[in-house]
Amino acid sequence: MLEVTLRHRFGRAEANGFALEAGFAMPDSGVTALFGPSGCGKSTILSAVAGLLRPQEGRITLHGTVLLDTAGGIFVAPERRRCGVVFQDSRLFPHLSVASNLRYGLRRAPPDAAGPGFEEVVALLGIAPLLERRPGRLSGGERQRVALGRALLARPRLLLMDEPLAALDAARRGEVLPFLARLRDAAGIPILYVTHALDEVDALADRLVLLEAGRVLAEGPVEALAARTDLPLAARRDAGSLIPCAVAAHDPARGLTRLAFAGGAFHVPLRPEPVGTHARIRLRARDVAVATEQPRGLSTQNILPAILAAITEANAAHEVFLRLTVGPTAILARVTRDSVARLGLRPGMALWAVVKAVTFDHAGAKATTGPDLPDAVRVAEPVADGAPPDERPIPPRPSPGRTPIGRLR
Amino acid sequence: MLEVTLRHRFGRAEANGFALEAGFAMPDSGVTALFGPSGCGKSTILSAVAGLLRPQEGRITLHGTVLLDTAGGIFVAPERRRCGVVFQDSRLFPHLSVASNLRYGLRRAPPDAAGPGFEEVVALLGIAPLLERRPGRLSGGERQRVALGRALLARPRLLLMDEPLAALDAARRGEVLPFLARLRDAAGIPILYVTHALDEVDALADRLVLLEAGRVLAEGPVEALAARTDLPLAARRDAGSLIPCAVAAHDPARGLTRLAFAGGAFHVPLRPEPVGTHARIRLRARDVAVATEQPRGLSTQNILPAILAAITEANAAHEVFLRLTVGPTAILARVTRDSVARLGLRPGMALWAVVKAVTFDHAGAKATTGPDLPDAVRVAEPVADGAPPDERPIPPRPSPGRTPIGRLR
Amino acid sequence: MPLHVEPVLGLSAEEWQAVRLSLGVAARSVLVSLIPAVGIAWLLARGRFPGRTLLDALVHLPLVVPPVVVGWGLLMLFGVRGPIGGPLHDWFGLRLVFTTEGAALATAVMSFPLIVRAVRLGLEHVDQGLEAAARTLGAGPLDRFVTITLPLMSPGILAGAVTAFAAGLGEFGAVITFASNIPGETQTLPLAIYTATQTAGGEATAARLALVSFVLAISGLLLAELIARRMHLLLGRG
Amino acid sequence: MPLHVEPVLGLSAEEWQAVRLSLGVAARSVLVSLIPAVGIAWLLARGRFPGRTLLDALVHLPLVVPPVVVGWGLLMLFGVRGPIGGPLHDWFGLRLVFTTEGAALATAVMSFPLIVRAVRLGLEHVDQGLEAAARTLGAGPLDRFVTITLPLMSPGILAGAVTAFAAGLGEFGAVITFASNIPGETQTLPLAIYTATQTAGGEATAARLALVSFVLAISGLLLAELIARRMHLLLGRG
Amino acid sequence: AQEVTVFAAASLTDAMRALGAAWQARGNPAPRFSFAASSALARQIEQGAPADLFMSADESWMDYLQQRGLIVDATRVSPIGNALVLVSPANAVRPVTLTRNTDLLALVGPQGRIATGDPAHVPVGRYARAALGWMGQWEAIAPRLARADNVRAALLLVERGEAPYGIVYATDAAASAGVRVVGAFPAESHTPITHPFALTRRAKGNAQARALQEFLTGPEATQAWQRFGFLLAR
Ligand SMILES: Nc1ncnc2c1ncn2[C@@H]1O[C@H](COP(=O)(O)OP(=O)(O)OP(=O)(O)O)[C@@H](O)[C@H]1O
Ligand SMILES: Nc1ncnc2c1ncn2[C@@H]1O[C@H](COP(=O)(O)OP(=O)(O)OP(=O)(O)O)[C@@H](O)[C@H]1O
Ligand SMILES: [Mg+2]
Ligand SMILES: [Mg+2]
Repeated sequence: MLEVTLRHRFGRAEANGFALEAGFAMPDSGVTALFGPSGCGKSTILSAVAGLLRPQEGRITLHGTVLLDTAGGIFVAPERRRCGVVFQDSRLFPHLSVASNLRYGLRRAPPDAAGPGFEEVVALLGIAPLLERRPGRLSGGERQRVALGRALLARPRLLLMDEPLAALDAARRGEVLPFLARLRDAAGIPILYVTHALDEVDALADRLVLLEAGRVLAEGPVEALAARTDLPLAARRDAGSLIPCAVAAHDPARGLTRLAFAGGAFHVPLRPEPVGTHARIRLRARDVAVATEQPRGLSTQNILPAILAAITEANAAHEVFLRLTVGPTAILARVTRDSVARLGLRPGMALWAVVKAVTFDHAGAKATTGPDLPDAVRVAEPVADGAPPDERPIPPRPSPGRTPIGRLR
Repeated sequence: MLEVTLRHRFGRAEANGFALEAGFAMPDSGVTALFGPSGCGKSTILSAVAGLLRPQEGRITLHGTVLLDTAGGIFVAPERRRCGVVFQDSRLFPHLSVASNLRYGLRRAPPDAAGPGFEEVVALLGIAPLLERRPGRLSGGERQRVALGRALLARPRLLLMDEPLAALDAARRGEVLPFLARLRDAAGIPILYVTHALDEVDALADRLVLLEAGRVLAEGPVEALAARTDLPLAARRDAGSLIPCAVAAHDPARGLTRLAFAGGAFHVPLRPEPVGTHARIRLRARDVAVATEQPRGLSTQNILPAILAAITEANAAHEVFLRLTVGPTAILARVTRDSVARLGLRPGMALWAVVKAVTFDHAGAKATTGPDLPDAVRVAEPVADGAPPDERPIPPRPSPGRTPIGRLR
Repeated sequence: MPLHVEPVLGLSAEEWQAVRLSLGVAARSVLVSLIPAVGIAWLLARGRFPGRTLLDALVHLPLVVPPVVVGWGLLMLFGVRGPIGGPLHDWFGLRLVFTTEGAALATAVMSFPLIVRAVRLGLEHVDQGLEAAARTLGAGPLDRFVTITLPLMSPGILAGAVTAFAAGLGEFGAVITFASNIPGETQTLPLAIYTATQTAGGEATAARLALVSFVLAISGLLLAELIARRMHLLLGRG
Repeated sequence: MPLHVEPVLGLSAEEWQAVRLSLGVAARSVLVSLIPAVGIAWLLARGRFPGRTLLDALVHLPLVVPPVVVGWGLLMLFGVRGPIGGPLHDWFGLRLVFTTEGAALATAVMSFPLIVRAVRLGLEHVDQGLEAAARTLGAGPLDRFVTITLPLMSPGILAGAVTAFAAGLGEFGAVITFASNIPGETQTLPLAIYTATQTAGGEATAARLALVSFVLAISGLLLAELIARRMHLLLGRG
Repeated sequence: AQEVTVFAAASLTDAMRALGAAWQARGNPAPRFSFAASSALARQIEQGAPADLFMSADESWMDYLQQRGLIVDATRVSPIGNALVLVSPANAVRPVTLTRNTDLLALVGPQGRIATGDPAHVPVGRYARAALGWMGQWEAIAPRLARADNVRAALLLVERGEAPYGIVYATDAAASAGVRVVGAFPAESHTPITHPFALTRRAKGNAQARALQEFLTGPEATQAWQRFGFLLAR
């Protein structure tokens, strides 16, 4: 458990300097994302946790150890905090080979600190071919993978990442994101992840700390915050819901994979993950339509019976959010006011949710810290427009203890 | 007309150095995008056109003037080419105020060169409050706007832009993109626009030059290339079709705007553009579903009768593209193979295209160089699921002569 | 009417003269060498010509050869019988040896490597992308140099000028050899200090003058640091 | 058996001795001043303490005071009667004055400002973000300095060492004043040149020796440029 | 045999090198020389320089050491002396007779300068000041002096034609092909120019040093001194 309370001001009080006044806690596992617009203080918080910035007031404890307590005059030097940091600009040591960079923290880690070995990390991040090179000869994506490995090998008790993907273009991002996801699942270290990219939050985060202008706006499981239409998240075109689910079955003949969630199932193009894998899918509100009668002859794979729970305002003048419930699961849909009037939508109505697109989160045997998934996922009714794929039994969910990284591949 | 033929090699031939061998032409108006993955040679081409790189072989002519002809030993110095360049990193002069930066090129432009005045450009780009500041005190988005203005005020015969938005985050991008669009429409100068972001191509480009590894893969109007499934564009999840259209009518009561295109009309949430404005909308293939019978009670606004022209491969194993025709307009849809089988889809079938989402291009009285729009847009049948908004007459399309920038606001 | 200068701050009139002269010589030496230094620094940083390394070496010459030898070489070149000094004297009646100008020249030559080094470093920090941007905006070579390169390299020029000024305040061997030690004309502070140290019992005077020299140099350095900070702010690097 | 050295390249045995001595003295002076220079450069670049500007000024002292005065000051301090030289001599039997070590000390003091400047510049180019990264990886202050800061500032150290070496080859006033002009012990090239100029008809010898001095310094500079290029490659800035 | 270190005024460089070679030719170890300004050498000896024999350009720096008890008083001798001459560049021919009445200022012309050692500390300059004072012209000439760091530097200024006249030792004038002696200052115009030698205190028991000093004052050396233009003490 990391507990952070900070108060810090840059520049003079009278001038319009930046003032940070934030507090939050994060659990001992999973990814907690610090999310907010540019300049809201994310990097400042991260620096304070790492010890690279000494805030004017504050208290930081990690697993019960006090790292900082300005009232008590305690300030643990960064080199003794054992917080691995991945910087936006990777900060690899240019005069050392990739291998030496990786070993830099490892050599300085306490001998009794447990953690993945050199070979394991190299394999996990796919950087074996790079070991002899100098950082100057790496592409941006490779650099960030090495930086990840270096931080991980320092055997930290906490990983801090400051927009590790921000400097990368779309292709490069796509290259690093899966490694990050694997790291999250395999390393078993809590990760504090700073970003202003929503897709990274969706792909990686379990909990979210929403910041604005130096203050914490909201804090909680990603799934819960994603579905809240009162937060600025919803203003973005890609507001939606995140749904924990498990791979229930594969149907290679039809090229489909069935993902079971609490309340039903989705069919998505065939996935490589084995049956039983826990994952998360994202439904963007604008990818969900509703129908008052069961659609027929529609190419859309996923049509789910749902109840219209509420109609809430969207930021756009002529659109609203529909909050639908599919069993215990909430789904957001974004429709025009005109459609609401045209179809006569009212809370309590039974509808069909037409889900055009499903975004699959990076997979892995993930220890979700979000709202709990029932241990045996209830198998939903076959979807409206097709026969269910071959049913296979779903193995029990992996125990909360983390898979050691060595057994990953 | 800019005509470019280049051959250039970095590094030795035997080593795996980069070799550029490209040729293309661009018309005297509108935006031509150079699009391709990182390292494909886009910046190299731009530098050669600007004269900042002297290619080993090549010929470049602009409006008939030879700028470069290695065979003829002609190399016009960059300072005499009158090609304004907007660099990715803005390159504002740090020791000059914003106003002096803006005037730098203006002072050096030939006195008889026509073009927008200082005040006009400042107004167009919304940088009046910044004029006295130094570039060091600008945000990234402000910097790029000033860089745009500076290049424009040099009264260039051609504007070259090298990923002017790449260094900006999503919010900053959104801030600059509309200015770029206005510039394109108002300045009346051809723009060669380098990018690897598809959304910028959609929002701005009229023509596309598709590059890969130093070679031109395809060249043509954006709408034509966007619908071609054989190009790498289609491999990206956001493949789709671009459709020229015009604002046909507004229905404030229902909060809808009707966009007429050749073959039908779309309803989108109310737009600010006046009736008659020509614009372009983007339909992503994954946002289009098909139905074999007319859907009823569906919240989706846009359901168009269409003919299935062809089924082509998508790069994903279990998905295909459906090429639909709505009147003379082609629309792509992306569906699973399973749906094709389930619905028994065959070329020639009459279907309903269910268009869940429409992306509106940045508006403006744009001189499209793409496939020509019929002069009086045929008003399509009312869409299936609602009454048409109040019909208002569509004014004639603005004449091809460009709106002078001074009259813009 | 001869000007009567009272001893101030414990310095005799002659010593004050040496102080003023030193400042004048150091300042002139900087002014004289600044433009050639910028030119040569530009050639060294940007030029790609065969004799570049040789030129680099030549610039360093005064640093590696004893100052007395430099003074001696200057005398050979700029003396009234020298290949440069001869024509200057015969045609223009110009004379450098024994004059304040000569002292400034000797000082300038001695501090030239220092100033070139600093200016070159400043130039190497100028982003060539900005010059390319100026080109695309229609600025020709000279225009671009004056409006972009020069202002951007000004911190380097300032650093060079200050170092050269400080070093110029202390220049001794070349000046005494080339310009001799003439009170009121070429007897700068270091020469006065030297004279004092060579006199039995002159230690106190020497120490006092050395302190003056030190204070002057330090004031120069401090002033430069102030200016540099402002410049950096102006250049948006603050 | 006394070593018999043939005149080579037109240089007498004594002149060769001066060449060897000069190289030795310049090299030693660099070795001696390198560590303090790095320390002081670090303090000046990174330190935030009240006397910083004064320290900066003190470092520049040898630049602004004539070399002879520096030599004279050293003589007063390090002479066998001086406050430092006395105890050194009485307790440890160490004597710096009139020895090769003394010549190296005088040279080191003179070139100290040059080396500090270059090292400081090198240090200012070290990205402090990398040091912060090393901290988060568990490296304490000394560890981080040795494994990160020092290698990254090495181009600056090299530049400083080379400039100091070149300047050391030419150091005259401080050496002759502090260490005297003893062939084989303290008569470095510049002193030999001086002695030649004190001899009737010694101009040719002086010129020859000056040329030798020049060639040596240039070789040093060239070598340094080569090393610097390699270093930059190693540091991934190539 | 013990090694002998000789600290000698720079103006003795030529002669002492020749004498050192002669001394070596007699089977003695070569003496070590350090040539520099007498002032610098005297201060170095004061700071414990390993000098055995000090040969000063004038008496004052020898006095300086003697007052501090740094030389063996009994060994102080002044066997050789020098004359003060007026020199001109070699191409100038007009000889000058230097008397109390000679108008040096007119001779030098409105722009010209007289090069000599700095009267403040260089011995030759001090003698020049005395001589000019004797001629009653010190006040007039003083601003027109080009004050050099040592005799050779003054000579160089004349050789190069920078100064039309110079006041130097006869020995230096004789050794230079670039100047011509145009006049000699009368002996009474200044105190006698003598170059004193003495053993330093640290050389007290150094037989070799004593032998060298005896050699330098002996008959064989006398010839050499004369050859280099030095006057012999009466
Ligand atoms: N050293 C500093 N001195 C003064 N102001 C600072 C300093 N560091 C940061 N700030 C200011 O504090 C605010 C928060 O900065 P911070 O870097 O934490 O933002 P961020 O949320 O990480 O933004 P981004 O997403 O752009 O990285 C900004 O307004 C910034 O200008
Ligand atoms: N000066 C140079 N020397 C050697 N190779 C170069 C040089 N400039 C560019 N290249 C190489 O040429 C290729 C094309 O570079 P270019 O900058 O034109 O790519 P780009 O398409 O603009 O890429 P990006 O989208 O990353 O800007 C790359 O492989 C690059 O490494
Ligand atoms: Mg940040
Ligand atoms: Mg590029």
